[in-house]
Amino acid sequence: MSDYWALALDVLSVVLLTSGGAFVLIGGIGALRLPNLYTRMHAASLTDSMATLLIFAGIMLQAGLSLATIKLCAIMLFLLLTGPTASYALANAALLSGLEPETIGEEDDAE
Amino acid sequence: MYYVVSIAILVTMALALIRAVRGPSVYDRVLAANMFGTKTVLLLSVVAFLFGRPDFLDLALAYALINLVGILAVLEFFQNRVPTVAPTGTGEGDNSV
Amino acid sequence: MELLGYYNYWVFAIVLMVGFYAVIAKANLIKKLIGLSIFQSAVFLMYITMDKVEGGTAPIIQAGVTDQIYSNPLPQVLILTAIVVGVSTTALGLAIVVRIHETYGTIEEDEIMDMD
Amino acid sequence: MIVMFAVFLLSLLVITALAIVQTRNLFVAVMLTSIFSLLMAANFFILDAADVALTEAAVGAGVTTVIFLAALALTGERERPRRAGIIGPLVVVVSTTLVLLYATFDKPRLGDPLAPVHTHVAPWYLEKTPELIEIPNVVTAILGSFRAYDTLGEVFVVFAACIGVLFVLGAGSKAPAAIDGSERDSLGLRHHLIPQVVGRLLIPFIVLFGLYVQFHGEYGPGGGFQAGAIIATGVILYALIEGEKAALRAIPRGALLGLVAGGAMLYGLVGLAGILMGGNFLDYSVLMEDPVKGQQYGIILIEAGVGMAVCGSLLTIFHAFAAREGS
Repeated sequence: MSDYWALALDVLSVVLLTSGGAFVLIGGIGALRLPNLYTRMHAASLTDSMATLLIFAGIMLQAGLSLATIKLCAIMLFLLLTGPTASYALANAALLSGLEPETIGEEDDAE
Repeated sequence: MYYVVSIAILVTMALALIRAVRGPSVYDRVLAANMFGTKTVLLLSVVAFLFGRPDFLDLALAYALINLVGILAVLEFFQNRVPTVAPTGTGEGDNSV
Repeated sequence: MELLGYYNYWVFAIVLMVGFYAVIAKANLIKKLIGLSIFQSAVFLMYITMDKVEGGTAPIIQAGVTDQIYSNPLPQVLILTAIVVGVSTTALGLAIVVRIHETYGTIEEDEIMDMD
Repeated sequence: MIVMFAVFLLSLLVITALAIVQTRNLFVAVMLTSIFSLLMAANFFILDAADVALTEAAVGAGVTTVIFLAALALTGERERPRRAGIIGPLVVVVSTTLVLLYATFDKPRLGDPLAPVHTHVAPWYLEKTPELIEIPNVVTAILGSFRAYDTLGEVFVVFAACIGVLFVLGAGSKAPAAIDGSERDSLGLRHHLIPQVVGRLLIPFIVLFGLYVQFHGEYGPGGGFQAGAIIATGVILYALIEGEKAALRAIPRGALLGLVAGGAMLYGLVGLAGILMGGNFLDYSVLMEDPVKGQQYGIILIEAGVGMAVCGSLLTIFHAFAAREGS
């Protein structure tokens, strides 16, 4: 019985980790490919929330009940708190300096 | 399977770095830097388990707590500058470098 | 695979010289300081590269684990303190740059040279 | 596999360094520097240096960015092209790189257990730490006890840098700064509700984590340097969301200077106590009846001194820059 249980947990954690990895990758590609800042931010926030949840849930299942799990919980909570705040701060800073959400193709004269 | 996740995270870090190098606006760089930060937290957590030394999660915890400070400093940097440089939000030419 | 063992040192050499290039080829004083901190990070990287022992783990002795190889703790101690010292000395450099900007109105080296 | 990770991360490091030097916008350079720092930390971690990675995290993620941004706000962020040519520097740099690359082939391979570094004192440290000091973290043992002179010197360098910044920028004027400027700056991010709520929530945890790192440094990665930087980051976060003035009200400048001087002095006094009790300078074995206990207490005390000095210095430096910005 306990063997099956352990196997089920393993499979579940593999599924969680793999889908977390997939979400990270999708977010990364989105942050690179989408046309303007605000859409890119949307893609980046995907990796902050969904991928974080999935990956940490996957690791926690592997770690079992230990101090590590508590730390993982804390890291996850802090990431979930700070991720959206960082997005807010960034969007606010961009908007404050006059970058309109519709604007596309900002020229880069830094190059 | 930790390897699969680590590779996904590493590739995403590379993508974020490309975004940071290419820009085009400064905010894209900030976005990329922030994304890089969260990816580092994920990578460090996964690698800690890969090494079999989960007590090193402290490092990921430190980043999870502190990363916000940098980006809030960026917000304050722009907020303090905007009123003097672009009173009506027309200073795009100056800001979106 | 044998050559990969030197990869860290190559990265060290390249990053070191990239930082050095910023110091000697850029006129902007803040850019010079950024170059200096890159230079410094390259040195950190070299020291930490030397601490690695094959099959080793971080030098925090695990209770009840015998026959574990630990990496060399000594370079870590040197670099650990150097990082904090590095940021405070960089801050000192930046403070001087800020004062130069107040006095000369610019932080470009060649413009400052012209004024003197 | 881990080796491939390291190679990948190091390649990213080179790209980042090149991008930092290439960009003409200093703000972008600072953002890339923060990425550079994250990459360094990840590399340190993969190279088994957890303590160093934690230090890089504590310093690079918050303090460095904040101080660089403060300096940029005071000086401007555009870099003008240099008039002198770049051919000369390029020749120097390329030739030196080639010489260095040639020299690397004389170095021992990464991870070679027979490298000279691993055969001299390091095995002694690893062997004697459990016996003489009985703490698991060998890095802390070396930092606090075996090489305490070195650390004392580093603490004094931090102290001196802090004094230097105060000399250069001034310790903050007693007279009120220009009314408009100070009013605006003292606001901080107070009208941004979300950062404020989240920031307030985080500050206690950051400080708590800093204390954990400080006192857990004997058992895991951590110690005074990291803890000082983390706690300083917590206070800087407070200054960012509530305004610099509020942070100065919470921890006045005098208290910060007291922390700096007190930390450095505590370290020195522990050393002198060793002499008074009949041992050598910074020899903690004589502090207690039991030499091992003495070593442990000595390390805890000097780590506290280091933490105080680092935290105080970084905050003093931050306030010195922020006060310039306000005036």
